Amino acid sequence: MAKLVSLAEGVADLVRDGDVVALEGFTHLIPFAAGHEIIRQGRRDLTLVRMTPDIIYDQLIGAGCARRLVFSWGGNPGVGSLHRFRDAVQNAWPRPLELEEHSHAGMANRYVAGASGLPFAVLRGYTGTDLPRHTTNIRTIACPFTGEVLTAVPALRPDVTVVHAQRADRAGNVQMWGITGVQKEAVLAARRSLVTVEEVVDELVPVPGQVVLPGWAVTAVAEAPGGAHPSYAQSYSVRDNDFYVAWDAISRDRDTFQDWMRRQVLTSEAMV
Amino acid sequence: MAKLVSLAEGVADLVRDGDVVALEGFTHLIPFAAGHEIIRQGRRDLTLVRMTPDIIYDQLIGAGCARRLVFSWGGNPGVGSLHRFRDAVQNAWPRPLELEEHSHAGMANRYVAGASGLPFAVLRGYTGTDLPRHTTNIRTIACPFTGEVLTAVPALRPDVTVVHAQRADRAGNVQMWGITGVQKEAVLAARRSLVTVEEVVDELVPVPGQVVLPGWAVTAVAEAPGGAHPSYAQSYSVRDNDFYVAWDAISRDRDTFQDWMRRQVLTSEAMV
Amino acid sequence: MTDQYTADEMMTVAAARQLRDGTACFVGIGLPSTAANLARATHAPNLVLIYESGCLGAKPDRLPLSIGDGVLADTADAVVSVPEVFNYWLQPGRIDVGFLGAAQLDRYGNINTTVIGGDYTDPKVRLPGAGGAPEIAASCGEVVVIVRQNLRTFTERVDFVTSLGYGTGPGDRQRLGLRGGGPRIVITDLGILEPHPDTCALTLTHLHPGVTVEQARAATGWDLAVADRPTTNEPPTTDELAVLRALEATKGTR
Amino acid sequence: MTDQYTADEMMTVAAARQLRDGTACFVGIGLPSTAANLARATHAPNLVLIYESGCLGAKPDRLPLSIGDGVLADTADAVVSVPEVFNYWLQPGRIDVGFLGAAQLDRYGNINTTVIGGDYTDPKVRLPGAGGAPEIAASCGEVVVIVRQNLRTFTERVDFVTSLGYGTGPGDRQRLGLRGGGPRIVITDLGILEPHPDTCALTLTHLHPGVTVEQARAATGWDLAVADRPTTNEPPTTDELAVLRALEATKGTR
Repeated sequence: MAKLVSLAEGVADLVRDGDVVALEGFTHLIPFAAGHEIIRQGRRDLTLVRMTPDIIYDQLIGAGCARRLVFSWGGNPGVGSLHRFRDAVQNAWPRPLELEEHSHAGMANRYVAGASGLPFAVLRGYTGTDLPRHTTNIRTIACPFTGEVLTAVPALRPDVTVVHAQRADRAGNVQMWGITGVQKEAVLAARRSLVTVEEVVDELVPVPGQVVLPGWAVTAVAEAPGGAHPSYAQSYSVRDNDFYVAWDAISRDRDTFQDWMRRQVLTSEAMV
Repeated sequence: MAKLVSLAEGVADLVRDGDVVALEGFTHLIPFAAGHEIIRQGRRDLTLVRMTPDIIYDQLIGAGCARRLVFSWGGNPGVGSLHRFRDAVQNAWPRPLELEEHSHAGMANRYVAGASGLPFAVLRGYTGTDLPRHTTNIRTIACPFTGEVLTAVPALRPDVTVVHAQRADRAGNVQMWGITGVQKEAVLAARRSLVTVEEVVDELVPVPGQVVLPGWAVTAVAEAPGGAHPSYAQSYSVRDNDFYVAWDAISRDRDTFQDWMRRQVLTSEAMV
Repeated sequence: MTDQYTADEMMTVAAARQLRDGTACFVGIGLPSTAANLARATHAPNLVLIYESGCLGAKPDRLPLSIGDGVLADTADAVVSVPEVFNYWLQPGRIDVGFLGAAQLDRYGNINTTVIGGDYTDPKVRLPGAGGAPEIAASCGEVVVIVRQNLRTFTERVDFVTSLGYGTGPGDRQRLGLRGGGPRIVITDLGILEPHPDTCALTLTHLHPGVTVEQARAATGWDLAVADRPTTNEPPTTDELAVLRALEATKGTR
Repeated sequence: MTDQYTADEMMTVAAARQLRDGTACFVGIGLPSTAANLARATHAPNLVLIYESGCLGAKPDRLPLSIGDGVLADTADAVVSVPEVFNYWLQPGRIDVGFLGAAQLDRYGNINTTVIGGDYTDPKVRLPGAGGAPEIAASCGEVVVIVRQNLRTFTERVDFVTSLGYGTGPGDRQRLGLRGGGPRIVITDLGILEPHPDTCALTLTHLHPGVTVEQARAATGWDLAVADRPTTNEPPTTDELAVLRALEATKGTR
C-alpha cells in the first residue's frame, strides 16, 4: 500500500542524487510541483528520462540537476524549442548534458519492457535513420520464426518515476483519466514511484477512460493541488498557455531564467 | 467504417471454410450466437483459435466444424471438462482434431504481436514445462543487450475474429466494458472482424472501464441481443449458470448432444 | 470447538490460513478461489486477489462462478486486459503468491493439468490444459498448491509437466532462470506437505486431525518423506466454518 | 474568388486538399494539425485524426494547443495509451497518411528535426528531436510533408536523418523492409513537390498562384527537378479561407 506523504517528504525519501528519474506526463498531467521540489532540494547528477522533456525538464536542466537526458522529443509543446536544454547541449551550461536519444515508439516500448519485467522490447523502428549511429542502445534482432530483422531496445528501469494524477484514495490507489500517456508503464517500470494528486478522496468514483494504479504498486502518494500547472489536469484545470508562451522569453536568457527560478521556485514553499 | 449487417450475412461474408477463426471472450461476452450461426451455415475445416475454448467451441467441435484447435485452456469454466472436445481428442469423433497448445501468457502475447504487426512476441513463459516438446511454435530468443534467454512465440493472425460487445453506434464504433479479456488484440490481429452487439445505438455514452474499437478498425457489426447467452454481457445480462452445469450432461453423450444441437441450434433461426 | 466438518472443509481452511494479510495472490477458480475468499473474509481482509481475467484487487461478496465472473470486475480496484495482467502484473514478479490446483502432482511439486495416460496425441484423459498456470508457477514469489491427496493424483512422475515445481530437484529452477520461488506448501485433504530444504522433495509436515501418517503414505504414489514429528493442524474454528459455509452458500446467487 | 491570402494560408489550404475523406491521418502539432482540421471542416468530414498522445478519431471544435490538448481526448472515439497508439495503431500500418513537418528536407524527402550544423554532440542548433516521426514516416501508407521552402530548410543533404524518406534513392525503403510508401507529396509555401516515379527525387509539380519556377529553384538547396509543365494551384476559395481563419481564431480559446 502506498504511503501518503507530503511532497517534500516524498521527494526527500524517493529521489536521490545520481538516480535515474522519470517524470512522465504527455502534455497533460505533468508533475511540475514535484519537479520544483526536486530543484528546491538540490538534487544533482540525475539521469532524467522522459519521452517529451518540456518546460519542467528545461528548468531541472537549467538548475543543474541533470547529468544526462534520455528522451525522444525535447521541446516547448505547441510553442517551440527549449532554451535551457539547447544551452546545455550547445554550450554545456550550467554543466554538460549527455544525451541518449530515441524515438517515441522506442521510448514507449522501453517502458513497456520495464513494466513487463523483460530486458528488451522489439519494434519496427529507427530503421534508416541516423539515430542508431549515435544511440548505442538500439540494436537489431531476428525473428526466430521468420528470420525477419527488427529493432530491439533495452528496458527502461528508472530508480524512481514521478507522475501527477487527478485523485488517490487513502489506501494510495491512484486514478487518472484523459490522456494518460505512458504513465502506467513508467510507474510499473520503476523501482520506486511517487504520485502527486490533485486531491486525496475517501472513495474513487469510477470515471470513463480512467487508469487505476493499485496502491500496492505505488510507493508514495502526495497531495499537490494544481501540481500540474502550467500543464493541466483534466476535470480540474486547463492549460496555462500564456505561461508556455512566456517561458520562451524567460528561458532564452540565463539571468532572466535564474531570476525567475529564484522568485518562482526556490523561494516559494513546497506546495504541501 | 464497419458495415452494419445481419448476423447471418456477417457470418456468410466473413467466415469461410478452412479459415483460421478466433471467437474470443474471457468467460464474459462470449459470442455464442455467432458460433451457432457458424454451425448453422455448416462451415468446415476451421482452425479454431481461442485462449479459453469453452462450451461454444465444444459445440463447434462436436458439430464437425473444426480441423484444428489452437488454445491454452479448454474447459467448461467453473464446471469441469468439455466432453465433445475430449471425444474429438481421445476418439477422433466426429473427426480428428489437431491441437496446438499454449499457455494463457503465450496466447495473449501471440495476439499482442498480431495486433502490433510484429512476427513474434517475447515473454518469460513455458520454461521447464512439457509444452515446447509438443508445440513447435515455442522457441527461445536471446536478449541482444544482456544475453538472457527468453521465450518467443509467433504472432497470431486469424483470418477472422468474432467477438461480442455491449454496444455499437451506427458508424460501427464498438463499445464494451467489464472484463474485456483479449478481445481488442484479437480483433486488431485479424484480417477481418465481426462484432455482435447487444444493441446498436445512436450515440455511445462513455462508461467507466470501456474499451472502444473505432469503426474503421472493424469489418462488420451485427446486432444480436442476448448473443452472449449462456455467458453474460455486463449491464445487460447475467450468466446462465444452470446451462453451464446442464451442458455437462448434454455433452457427455453423442446422441444427446446431437439431439440438443438439432433442437436448439440447427432448427432455430439466426437471431437477427 | 470441534464442530463436524468435512475433509474438504479442513483442506480449504488450512489453505486459507496460509495466505498472509496484505499480500497479492493470483487465484485460480475452484478450491483456490474459495480458500482465498475465506482468507479475505477472516484473518486477511487486505489480501489482494488477482484473477487472470484482468481483475486486480477483486473483493467479491459471493463466491465467483468463474475467473471471469461479473462480481470480480464490479469490485476490483482495476480491471485490465488479459495481456496486461500477464505482462505487467504476473511476469515481473509483482504477485506474492500463486494459488494453484492440480490433476497430478509429483514428488517435486510439478503439476499436470494437461493429459493423463496414453501419450500426448492419444491420451487416456484429456484435461483442460495450462491456462495461466505455467507462468503463475514460474513468476509468483511462491506457490501454494491445494489438491486432494490420492494415488491417482500423487504420482511418482506427472504424465505431463504443465507447471514446473522443482523439476528434477534442487537447482533446476535457478538453472532455468525462473524468478519465482516455486511451491512453498501443498495443502491436501489429509495434511500439509512442504519441500525439503535440501532435496526439494515434498515432505509431510502436518496432518489434519484424525489422519495418520500411514493414511497419507497410502494416498501417495511415491515413497513419501515424513517430517520427524508431523504437527497436527488445528481443526477449523467455529468462525472459519461459519464463514466458509456462508461463502459456499453464496455460489450462484446474485 | 481571389481574396487576399498569405503564403502560409495557401500552403495550409493546399495541404488540407491532399487529405481524402474517410482516411486515417496521423497528425503532428502545428501546420499539420491546422491543415488536417481544415480538411475535416471542409471536404473531409470523416477524416480520422490520430494524435500520438493516444487520441483516435479526435474531432476538436477548436485548434488544439498541443498533441495532448484536452479537447482531443474529450472528442476522440477512443483514448488509448501512448504505447498502444504506436504499437497497435501506427506500427501495423493501419494509418493511411502520416502528416509531418520538417526543419530540414532533402532531395529524397528525408527529414531532419534533430540537429543542424556542427556535429551531433556539438551542434550549431539543437532541435527537439524525433518524437513520433521516424515510425510515422516508416509505417503510414504514405507521408504528406508540409514545410516552408527556403535554402536553410531545403538542403542537398539533411544534417541528420531523423525520418527516412527515400534514403539515397529508389529501392532503399524496400531494402530496409519499411512497409509504408514514403513521402507522396511535399507542400510548401511556394508549391508542391512530388517524388519522381523513377528517381524518387522530389520534383516541382505545382506552383501556387503568382510563384515562378525560378523562385522555387532559388529557394531550394539542390538542383531542383521541375515537371514539364507545373500546374498552377487553385487559390484558396472564400470558404476555405473563412474556415481556416475561423479555426485559427479558436486557438487558445475554450
